[in-house]
Amino acid sequence: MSGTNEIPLLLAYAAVACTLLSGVVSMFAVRRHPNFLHFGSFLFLFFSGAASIAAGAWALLAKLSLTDHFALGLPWLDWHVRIDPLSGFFLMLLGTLVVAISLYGPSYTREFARGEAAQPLPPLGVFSALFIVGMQMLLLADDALVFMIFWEMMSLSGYFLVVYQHQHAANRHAAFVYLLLAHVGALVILLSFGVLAAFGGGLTFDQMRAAKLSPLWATIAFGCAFAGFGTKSGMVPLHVWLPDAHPVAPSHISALMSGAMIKMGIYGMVRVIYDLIGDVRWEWGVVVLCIGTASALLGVLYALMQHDLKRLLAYHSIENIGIILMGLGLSMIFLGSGHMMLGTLGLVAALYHTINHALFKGLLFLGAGAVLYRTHEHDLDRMGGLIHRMPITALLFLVGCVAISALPPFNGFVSEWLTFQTALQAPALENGLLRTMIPIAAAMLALTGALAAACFVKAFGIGFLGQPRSRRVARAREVPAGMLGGMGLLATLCLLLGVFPTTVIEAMAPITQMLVQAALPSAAAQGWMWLTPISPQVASYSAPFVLIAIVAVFGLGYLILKRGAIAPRRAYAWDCGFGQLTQRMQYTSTAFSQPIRRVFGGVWKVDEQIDTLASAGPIPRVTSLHYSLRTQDWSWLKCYVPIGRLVLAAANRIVFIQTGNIHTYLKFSFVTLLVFLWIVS
Amino acid sequence: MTAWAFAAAQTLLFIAAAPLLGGWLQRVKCHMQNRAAPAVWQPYRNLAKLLRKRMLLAENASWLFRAVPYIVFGAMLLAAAVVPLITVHLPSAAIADVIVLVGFFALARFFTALAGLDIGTAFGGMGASREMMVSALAEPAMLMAVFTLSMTANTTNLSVATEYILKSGLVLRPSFLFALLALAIVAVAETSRIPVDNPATHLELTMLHEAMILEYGGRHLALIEWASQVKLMIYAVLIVDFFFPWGIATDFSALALTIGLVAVVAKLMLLAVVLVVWETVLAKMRLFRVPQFLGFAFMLSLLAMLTHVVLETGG
Amino acid sequence: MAISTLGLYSQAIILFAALALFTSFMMLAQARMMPLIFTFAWQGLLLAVVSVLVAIVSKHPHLYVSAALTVTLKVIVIPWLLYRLSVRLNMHYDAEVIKHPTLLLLGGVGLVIFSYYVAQSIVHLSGLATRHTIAVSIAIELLGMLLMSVRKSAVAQVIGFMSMESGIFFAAVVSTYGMPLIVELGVAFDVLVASILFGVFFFHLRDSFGSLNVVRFNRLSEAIEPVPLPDVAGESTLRDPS
Amino acid sequence: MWHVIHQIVRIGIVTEPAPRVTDADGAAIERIHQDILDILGQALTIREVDAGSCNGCELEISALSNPYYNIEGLGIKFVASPRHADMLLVTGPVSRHMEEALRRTYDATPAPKLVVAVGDCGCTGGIFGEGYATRGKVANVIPVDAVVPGCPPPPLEILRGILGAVRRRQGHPTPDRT
Repeated sequence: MSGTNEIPLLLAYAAVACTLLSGVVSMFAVRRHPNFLHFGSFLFLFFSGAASIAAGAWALLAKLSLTDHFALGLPWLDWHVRIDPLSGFFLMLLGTLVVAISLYGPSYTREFARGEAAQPLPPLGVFSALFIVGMQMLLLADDALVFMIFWEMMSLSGYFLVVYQHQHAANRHAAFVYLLLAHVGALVILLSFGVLAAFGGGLTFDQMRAAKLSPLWATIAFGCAFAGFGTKSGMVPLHVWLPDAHPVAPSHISALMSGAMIKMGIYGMVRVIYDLIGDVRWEWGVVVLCIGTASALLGVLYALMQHDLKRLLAYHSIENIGIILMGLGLSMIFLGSGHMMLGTLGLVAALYHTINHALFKGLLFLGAGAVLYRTHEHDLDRMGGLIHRMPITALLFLVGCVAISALPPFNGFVSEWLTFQTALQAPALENGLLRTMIPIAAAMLALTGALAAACFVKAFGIGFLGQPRSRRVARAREVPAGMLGGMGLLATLCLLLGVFPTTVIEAMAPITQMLVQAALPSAAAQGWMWLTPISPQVASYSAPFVLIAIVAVFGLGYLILKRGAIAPRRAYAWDCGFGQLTQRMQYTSTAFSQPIRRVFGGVWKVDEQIDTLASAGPIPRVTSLHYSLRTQDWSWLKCYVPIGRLVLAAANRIVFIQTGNIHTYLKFSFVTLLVFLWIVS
Repeated sequence: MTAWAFAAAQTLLFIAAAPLLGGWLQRVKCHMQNRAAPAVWQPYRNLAKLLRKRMLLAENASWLFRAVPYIVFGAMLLAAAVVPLITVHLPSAAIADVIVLVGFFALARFFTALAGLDIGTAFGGMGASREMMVSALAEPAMLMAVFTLSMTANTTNLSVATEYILKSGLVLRPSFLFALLALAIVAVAETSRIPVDNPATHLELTMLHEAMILEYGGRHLALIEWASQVKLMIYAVLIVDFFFPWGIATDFSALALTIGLVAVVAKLMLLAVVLVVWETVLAKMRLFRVPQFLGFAFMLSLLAMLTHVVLETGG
Repeated sequence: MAISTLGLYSQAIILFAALALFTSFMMLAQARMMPLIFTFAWQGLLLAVVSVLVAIVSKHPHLYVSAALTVTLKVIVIPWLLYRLSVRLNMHYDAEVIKHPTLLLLGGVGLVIFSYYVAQSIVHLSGLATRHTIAVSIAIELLGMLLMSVRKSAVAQVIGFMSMESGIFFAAVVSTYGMPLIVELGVAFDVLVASILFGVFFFHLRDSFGSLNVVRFNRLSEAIEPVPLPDVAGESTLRDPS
Repeated sequence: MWHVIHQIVRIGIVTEPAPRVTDADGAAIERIHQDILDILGQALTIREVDAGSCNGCELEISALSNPYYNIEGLGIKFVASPRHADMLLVTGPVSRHMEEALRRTYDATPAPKLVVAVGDCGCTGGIFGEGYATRGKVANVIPVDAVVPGCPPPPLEILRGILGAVRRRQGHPTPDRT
């Protein structure tokens, strides 16, 4: 190790070390010294995050690709470590979120130190640290062994974080499903690595890159990798764990999970498909595109039916993963049919949306956590009016909503716009069927965007506007500065990434250079203000201009109209003269999404029942009216329940071998032994 | 620089002329109802009056409620800046392409809906919920239709696309026919006109757009109404630009500009007459017929895209 | 070869072909009897126009004859027969309940894509400038079949059948400048006879079932017990689906 | 469709010219138009409040917006929310049930605002007068700028009343009362 080139790697090690230290420190955070967690642990996390940002940025911008190896583990196979632009990019993403939660956490975790939600603190700190270490190390991994070890570490510590508030049975069940699917996914990933390793003759990524795969085996490797990493990133129909697991974890952990953990799946896909397997086939792209579209659409439709804020956000993670996959799929289709530039565009769109989603979903989960912290309410139908009680949180949450609804000039819009632009280049393809299908996928993306906007009008409008629907919400206060800082950081980044897309895309050039040996030369052809992904003639978008114009209109309108105007008078809300409106008269989230529920009827399993109690007597009067609505995700009932039944049936078939008699078992092992000996002989 | 000056001037003209289109629409509609019409500049009088009225806010109106009219107007202003009205290849068209244009509409709608929910009245929530439903169904159809056009012209830049269509002269493109129908339906739905919504209704229960702005008054209302007139004009100009671009100026010479101005005025007046006839012969739909209506629009735009790929590119 | 490079006549052929396809979709979405019949007549007219145009482009005079045939049969005679039938059977104000109209239309779009996919393999066999309309003709056929398979009332079935025939005729016109005249004459008269026979059948159906709702035909089956229908959609009134 | 359009074309514009009962009235109406133009930027918006009327007045008021009287042609229109309104058109002997509603409606209307009481009930309490169920004339509840007597008053009278209120406002604009 020598020379300044090694610095990114050293920084990355420092980041890992800091994370571990934060874990160690938080071990002392027993009931009497909570500050070990609140300050020590999160302080180290801050350093860790900063260090990984620095490492990632350095590796990305300096186009470095450094390797290193330790003689750990088994004697004949070292641990290989590598940092290159791709892992650097994801390290930055992870680091940003870690910094945000390190600002947010100290206040937020006080909730667990005492009060109604009190929990033992050390596990939280330790498992958070392990969780983050897992992610950092799997990004640095340069062989399948290290990758899988830390992938498992991430999954397992994730399990303990999900089940942290284990008093509720729901959380335990959620954690179980999470663990189950995480392991199924890990298994499939292992298969994929197995195929690659078999052809490459070794576990290190370099050998895998060198592997020459026949199209069949390449497709098998792709299928396993896609399924495995897809499980982790929660694509339909492997998403069932996600909406249960993410909401029940502590909010800053939910932010990490939705923001960073599921992105590790994306990282794995890009790493294995683009980097390790190499030559991409367009048929794969079609598969990815179809599943991406399905995930996006179903994700947002399921999200619309939720009234638990964090659950709603979790479903939106599925939607956004879908959008990312659409970008990846388009990129694969174009690369597979030899359009390098368009393939690069798709990849850039996908990666851009990856970091965007990390930012605004982190922000939104932290916002939901802030609401939870003050009101202990996670049901939208019991919130309302928070904009008056928590104005800054409301503003920051609004930024997140606007960004995730893909509205200009925020970041979500840029990446969706890039995806649209990629899809619009479909005429470049030879295959007529693809030329017809891709625009339809684009239309589905449009539908997704519009529905997402509807969903976040619901989330913000019901949650933060109107009148408070419960006493605890009416008494809410603004959250401490630290939490605001954490959210503010992410909100600012949401705006910056929305306003300066050209800079971001140019910064991404090393990644595409490394993966597909191509970049977007014309992205900033007209200067930093004009984003022109393909060519200025074809499409252009000037986010800075949009921002300036809106601000200008705001200022001018304010000056012209407000100048000399009498201060507005406050009066009752117009209630048709009925008398004071109560909070019960407002639209609830269920009511808000009713029209959409009716339009897209078949998508959910809806059971809706209205129980009316009528008083006896000559003229029966309705004395009580109870409305209950339950919408369920078909995929659970249609995919998983049958599988479960199948497994049970199979188990019942072979139950006879379980006699409970020790001798039988001994006989079994004896026979097994004999069989094996016979095989090896 | 002169180009930018022209762009600014055209934008201002656009904003200033929008109420006039509303007035003309009103006039034609009155005549279709066999009644004497108010002056064509009646909308300006309404705006002037509203600007002069004293503001009145609900007790629990938040800062968002007061900010929304400006945001909505700003979004519409930007949208107006990128649509070629009397001349093509303006520099301002590079600010945003047609997808961003849809984004501006979405932005305005998003905040209007939030404003509807802010006061916490039932009508506001109702309007917001319905508006978001309708727009969610209209947006894919709209984008699909414009995708067809932009695939034909291989650009999403409005000015360039208009110029391409202008250059290629009269080509009998079935895709354009279907796209026109789809876009017309979407425009009717998005500008909240019959049969999707009735701009003149007083019945809160039948409102879509109006229900969200029941709480607004004074200059806020003025801004919002003006913005919606601009939106109507933008849709009208889009249809005119894409399907009948003939006459629009291609350089900044005085003659060309005059011709462009006359042409666009004539076309818009004609379009308004068509719209009024349409509104006169149709009745407002039940809310839950609207999805089928928009589904039909989506089908049309799909058909447009397919005919483009199948018949026109010779794939 | 892009459309802008074609001559005006070829462009017109393509345009009218697309319109004919659109009329098929209209029939799919049209719940009422009278408009259904009129839409069918419009489709016939469009096909006639297309064949005239093809005749002009390709100088095949016999196509004028087939165009005239189309006009007389598909635009005048058959619609008139169906109209009179439905008036006599007093069902001309009937409207069916179409379940999930939007899904049905999107299914139709899927069929168009499919027929495009199918046609891709055969277009290169034909050297005509308008050969890509073969996909459209296949689509018209498939849509006619879809119409027959989703509709309940017998009139809609007949119209579906007829529009399938139109699709075949159309395919012949755009791919090989029409079939030999004698074949077309034969087909035309078959169609005519068929429509008359349908007319006769309608009366018998109505007499024996009391309705033209083909769902009622399950009574004919000896295997299953005829179930009292949940919805009598075939002859239901103007109730709308939502 | 064609039928409808044909009918429209056949009928043509039916709006009657400004009513000429006598020269004075006619002149008045003309002048009043001028006043509307001057005061409220020639665009008056009205919110109609039925404070317990028998709906006789409502029938006449709704007649105002038909093509014959065509109040819309004068730039006046009825709106859905008092927030959008400049004038309240109140009918009926204010019943106790509607009293609060009337107050709230008045409160919800931004200044400058006018109130016109329509019908004998609105002006005087009519045959109901003030009783346990009614508060009598509208002026007992909210300040009234103009009254239109009659049971029910014909549309032209109502029109005159509306315009009269606007004219009276011109001289000495009373400040916002709330």
